[in-house]
Amino acid sequence: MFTKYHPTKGEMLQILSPEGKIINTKFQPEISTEKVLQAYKLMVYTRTVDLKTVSYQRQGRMYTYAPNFGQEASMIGTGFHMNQEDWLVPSYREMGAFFHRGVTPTDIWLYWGGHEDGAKFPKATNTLPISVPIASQIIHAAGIGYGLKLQKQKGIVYTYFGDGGTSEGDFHAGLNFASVWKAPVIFICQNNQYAISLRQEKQMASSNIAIKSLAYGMPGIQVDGNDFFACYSATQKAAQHIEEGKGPVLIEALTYRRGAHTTADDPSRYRSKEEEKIWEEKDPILRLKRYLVAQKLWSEEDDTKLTQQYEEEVEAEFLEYEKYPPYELNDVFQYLYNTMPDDLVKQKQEYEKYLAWKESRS
Amino acid sequence: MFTKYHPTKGEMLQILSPEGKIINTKFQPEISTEKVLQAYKLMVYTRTVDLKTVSYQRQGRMYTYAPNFGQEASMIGTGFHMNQEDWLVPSYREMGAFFHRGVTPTDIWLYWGGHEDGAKFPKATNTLPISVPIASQIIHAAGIGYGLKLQKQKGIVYTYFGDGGTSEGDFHAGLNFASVWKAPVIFICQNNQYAISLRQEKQMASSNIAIKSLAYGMPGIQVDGNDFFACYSATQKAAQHIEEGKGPVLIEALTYRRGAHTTADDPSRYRSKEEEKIWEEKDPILRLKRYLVAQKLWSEEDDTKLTQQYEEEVEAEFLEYEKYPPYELNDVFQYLYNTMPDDLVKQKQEYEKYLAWKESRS
Amino acid sequence: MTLMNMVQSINSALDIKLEEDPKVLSFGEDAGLEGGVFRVTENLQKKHGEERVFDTPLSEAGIIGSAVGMCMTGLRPVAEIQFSGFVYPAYDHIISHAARMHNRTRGRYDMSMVIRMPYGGGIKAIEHHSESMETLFAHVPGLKVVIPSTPYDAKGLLISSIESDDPIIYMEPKRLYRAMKQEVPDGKFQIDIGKAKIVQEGSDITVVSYGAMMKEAREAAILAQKEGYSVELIDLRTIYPLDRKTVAESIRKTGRLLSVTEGPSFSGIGSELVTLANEEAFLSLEAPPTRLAGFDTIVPLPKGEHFYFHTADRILYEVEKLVKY
Amino acid sequence: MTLMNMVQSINSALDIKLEEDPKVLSFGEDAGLEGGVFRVTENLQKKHGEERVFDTPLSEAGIIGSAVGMCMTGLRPVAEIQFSGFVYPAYDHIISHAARMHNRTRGRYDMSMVIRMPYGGGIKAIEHHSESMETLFAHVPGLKVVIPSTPYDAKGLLISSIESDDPIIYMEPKRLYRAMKQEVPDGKFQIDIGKAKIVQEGSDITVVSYGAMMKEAREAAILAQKEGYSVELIDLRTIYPLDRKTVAESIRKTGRLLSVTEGPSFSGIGSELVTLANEEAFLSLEAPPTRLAGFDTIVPLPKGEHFYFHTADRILYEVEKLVKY
Ligand SMILES: Cc1ncc(C[n+]2csc(CCOP(=O)(O)OP(=O)(O)O)c2C)c(N)n1
Ligand SMILES: Cc1ncc(C[n+]2csc(CCOP(=O)(O)OP(=O)(O)O)c2C)c(N)n1
Ligand SMILES: [Mg+2]
Ligand SMILES: [Mg+2]
Repeated sequence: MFTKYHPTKGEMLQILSPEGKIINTKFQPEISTEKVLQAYKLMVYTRTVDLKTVSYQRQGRMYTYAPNFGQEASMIGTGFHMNQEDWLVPSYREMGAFFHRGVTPTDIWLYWGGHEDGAKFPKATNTLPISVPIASQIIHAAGIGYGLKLQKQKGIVYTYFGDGGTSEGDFHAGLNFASVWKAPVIFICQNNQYAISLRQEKQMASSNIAIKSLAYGMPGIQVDGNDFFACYSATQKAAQHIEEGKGPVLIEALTYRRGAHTTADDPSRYRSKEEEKIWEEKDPILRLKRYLVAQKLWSEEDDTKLTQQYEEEVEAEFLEYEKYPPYELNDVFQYLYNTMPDDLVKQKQEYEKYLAWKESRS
Repeated sequence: MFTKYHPTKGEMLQILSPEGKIINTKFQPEISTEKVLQAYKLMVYTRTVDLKTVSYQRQGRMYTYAPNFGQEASMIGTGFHMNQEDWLVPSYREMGAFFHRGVTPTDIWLYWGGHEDGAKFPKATNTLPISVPIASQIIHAAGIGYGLKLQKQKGIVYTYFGDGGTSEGDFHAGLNFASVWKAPVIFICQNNQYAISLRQEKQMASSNIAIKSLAYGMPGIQVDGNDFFACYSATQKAAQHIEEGKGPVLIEALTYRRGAHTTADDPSRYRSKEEEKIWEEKDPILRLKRYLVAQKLWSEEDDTKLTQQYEEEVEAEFLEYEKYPPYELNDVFQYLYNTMPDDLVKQKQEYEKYLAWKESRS
Repeated sequence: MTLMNMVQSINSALDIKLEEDPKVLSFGEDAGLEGGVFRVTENLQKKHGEERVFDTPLSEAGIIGSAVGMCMTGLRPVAEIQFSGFVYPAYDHIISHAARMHNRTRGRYDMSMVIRMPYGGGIKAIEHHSESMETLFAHVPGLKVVIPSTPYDAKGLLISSIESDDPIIYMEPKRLYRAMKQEVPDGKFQIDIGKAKIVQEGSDITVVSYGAMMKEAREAAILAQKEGYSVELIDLRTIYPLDRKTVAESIRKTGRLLSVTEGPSFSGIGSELVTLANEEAFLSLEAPPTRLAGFDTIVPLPKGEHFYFHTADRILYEVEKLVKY
Repeated sequence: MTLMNMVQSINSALDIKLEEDPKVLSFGEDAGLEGGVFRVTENLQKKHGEERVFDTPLSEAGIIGSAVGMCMTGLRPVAEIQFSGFVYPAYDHIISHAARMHNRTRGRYDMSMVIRMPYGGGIKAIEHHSESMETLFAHVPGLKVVIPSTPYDAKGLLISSIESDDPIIYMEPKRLYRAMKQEVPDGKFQIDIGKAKIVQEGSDITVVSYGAMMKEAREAAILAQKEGYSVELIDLRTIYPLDRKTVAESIRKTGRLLSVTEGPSFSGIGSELVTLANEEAFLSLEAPPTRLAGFDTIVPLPKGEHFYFHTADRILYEVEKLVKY
């Protein structure tokens, strides 16, 4: 696959057409029908949580949030391949991959709702928190890969970043270190074609992102990021490559962020309605649904039911989330070091004294 | 040339064989015989200054110094193409390119002799000082390129770095910015195969360095860095490419540092005598001399005379350099800002008071 | 004169300098077409062209490193870092080159750049969007650090910064971007870099602050007055070089110093101000010169951020302690 | 006990921890095969293997960023930065991740790393090889900063650092690497992080220093004694968290403070120490607590460096001024 779709050729791996037809049987992934259905459900679930979170934000029940609407195949098609022992090293736009690992909507809301507890992930292992400084997580992934390899632990590191992220020096250092170390890392670029307002052409002069793999002597492949099968298939091949001891792989999943960069962003400033329309047609969930329905594995009716079920579940969970215990002064201090230094103890005490004074005056 | 020697093919441009024969007429550069002789002389001059500086260092008349013995074709073959209006953005191992621009041995000695005046370059324009933080100058080059383009000034930026330098994030950002801007920059990697003690294979997993150009959609080419003609020819082509408005080019000049990394380094810790021997045979000056002698443009006798002349000149200049006026307290303060802030005025005065006190006690 | 908020007054300063001097450029991530995530550079691209007002690829090292190169060709880049929390990939270029090139080349190259960045907290943002780390620049020889606290000052200081031949770190208190409006001249005017401003005269205590904390400090001064404490309030405006003279004179007069700063306490600007008090006014001190600084912790996420940022009453509390000392 | 210089004692600490704990790694540029440009890690690769003691590609961001990842897999990386002047490409990873990951994940991941780097001047090196910028780490919440001044302390402190679950910036005064030898235990021992050491008791003035300046401070204490001034000399050893108690008690006793630090003055550790004196010993002060810090300039190249670094007689001069105040 990596030869056939060598990035110098400029050909993108696509398996499922926007109409939901398999157009490339040769590279169909090995995946059971049951799993495909699971993945589809996860895509729908992710979208439900995403859209609801945007609406909670609009209602003032959530701070600024970064939606992922439209990128479900890209993150779930790749992330669904993760096993228990694997590692997820995300950026901030991989909610579907988070869910696959056991992160809950409550975790997500805690984070975007402004609470550090949203990075605790009590139900997920080997899952890093959201990484805000663009591309920095890519090097962490290389280090985790080294750690796994050195300690002969099973597991592959899945790390995510955007098209914009490829411009940072950290992208370069991360891929270089991992390639020199032959570390078990799959580098996944969710190329949604924009870094906030900046289009890919102004971000880089390379013909595609996959080709950047050549700088590190690793395979690279561009896949249709709205095609669940293409994403899954390339990831599967990448994992095989790694298991054969051949080192890391770069996957570029070409997709589109259908929503805003964050709820504070206004995409109409930098892209057209026409363009948005084109990508609506290529929607990843619609596409996989067409396939499933055509295969008689799913029906519109199932879909309506599922969506409704998820909406209710999510709604209920959100109400629960909103009862989360309030933030305490101690939460500011207690986790910075393993043992709180005297300076911090004192700063906290000073603050408490002030609170007492304030109390005494009111 | 950039197609024929496309870095994915793994073929290196060589024009002059180690025996001094032209083996590739197709890509011979356009350069007059006179200029070749000039370049040869500059190579010999550079080596003379280099070897003498190492010996001054051994005599305790110079601090730690980074020799460039063996890299004369790589830096002069590329740098000799610079015109008056061009810019030199060096690392620290491009003495020959410095000389081509009018930098003097005295400037060089001032610098390595521990005086900031060694970056003043009174006789050279558009020439940046030595850059110590590896690869950082690469981004400066991109910025200068943007400045020239924006202001419609003539000139091409020649920036240099080592094989180790390609690992820094700055390499990545510099090439990316320049490629997006189509800035007039030639990126020249003097690949001497070592970063201090680290061999290229442990520095990167890519098959060569030129191939990294693909990540930026710019042409890249690997040339024999000990072959003056190959270096000059690729640079000429790169300059043409830029003049046609097609943006930057990456040149990898494969060479060998025959001396130590710096006078503080002991290469026997990380490389073998045999390897050094192999590269002695491939010496760039020897090679060009063989060619010139075969062409009857030069003789061994000329060579002996020239070397002796240079040795005397350099010796005389060094004695002159050693009379350079002493460093003054004011030199610490005066150039930090355009106008000295009160804080610095006061710090200087305090120091002077202390000096007076010290004086008064002795 | 127009009523402007700080976003508008900064935009106006940039507009004027772009208009007046073809050497001036303005660029950064999303700073061109989009006009910046805070809209500070809105309309500037339309007006001054894509070559002078532009978006860069996503690399802070690229932004500042290339600004260093641009300066060498005689340009005067004004580079925007989207949030001060993302300046660190560029930190090497700031500290190793922007701050040093003039000294290194014995004055041959001016680093005539301004690095603009929104800083500080209070806008309920996610991690890395709320820090106040001016000390990391003020401690570095070769830089100047400017922080305005009002729309008026923001404009005058930015114009001076752009005209400065030395590199300026210009930090914008994002919390104040739209927090207040003020009459600001439409045309060009300057405020000297390195000059503090006595915002209010007083006799009991000198309160020194800058940036977003000035707003709280002003309120605190009013509260203090009600309590009968006369506060002399100084807005530093420039952090480095510090206007020692103005601050020292005030402390010598009041005998008391409270510095109010937002960022971490340890070795922060507050400790520099306390040192100043000792160096220049030791014999006048009637109470320990004191700093009120941020906790030496990470700025909490929005749910906890109210614990971190000083309020007017916290300042009052400290003032009262010192006056009663 | 063996007579060791600091290079040897650091090497010994690394050797012991590599031997004892398979989770410990040591790596950096030229830090494997070559044993580091200062030979601090000499022979460790031979002894502990290429997988645990190794050379990295030339990227400081890569070194520290990957150390962050390694910690998450339970390893205890000891990363070497070749010179502290080259740490800045890694600064983002230090400040944004190493310092924050534990807090960010509410204790889920320990950043059990040590970042070793030679720092400071006095070895006649080219630019960027002589700086003393510990403030840039000490000011950052989430880090601890350790700086030894003797071979003995270097070993004990490094062992403690490697065993610390918090990230440690361990700065090695390169000027002292081979400047003196001392009897150092061959086996394992520890010195607590966060504890200063009273090197010499005295009654007239408290001199606080650390790292390379301790050597000058020791000499100055002897000179001072000859002049009849009794110096209490404190070696901080840990910069953050600062041992306020030890320093404060001393100042309360002597009534005078002189801090002696190498790096830039503005908002440096010296100003923190002056602040400490005010906060904890105001009423005992008999002279202004004073800092002797580096100029706020670039460290001059070798021909001028003697102007920059404090000497014992400069310290004596300051001591005399304060005692006679
Ligand atoms: C180092 C750094 N610089 C700037 C930012 C501000 N920022 C947040 S998201 C973003 C764009 C990222 O684009 P991309 O990598 O394509 O990811 P996407 O948001 O499209 O998923 C920017 C510039 C940041 N978070 N970190
Ligand atoms: C950012 C940075 N890190 C580390 C160093 C220390 N250092 C000086 S030269 C060097 C190796 C450079 O190798 P290469 O780029 O191949 O250039 P060469 O010396 O071989 O010409 C290193 C690591 C430095 N100067 N700057
Ligand atoms: Mg994107
Ligand atoms: Mg090299």
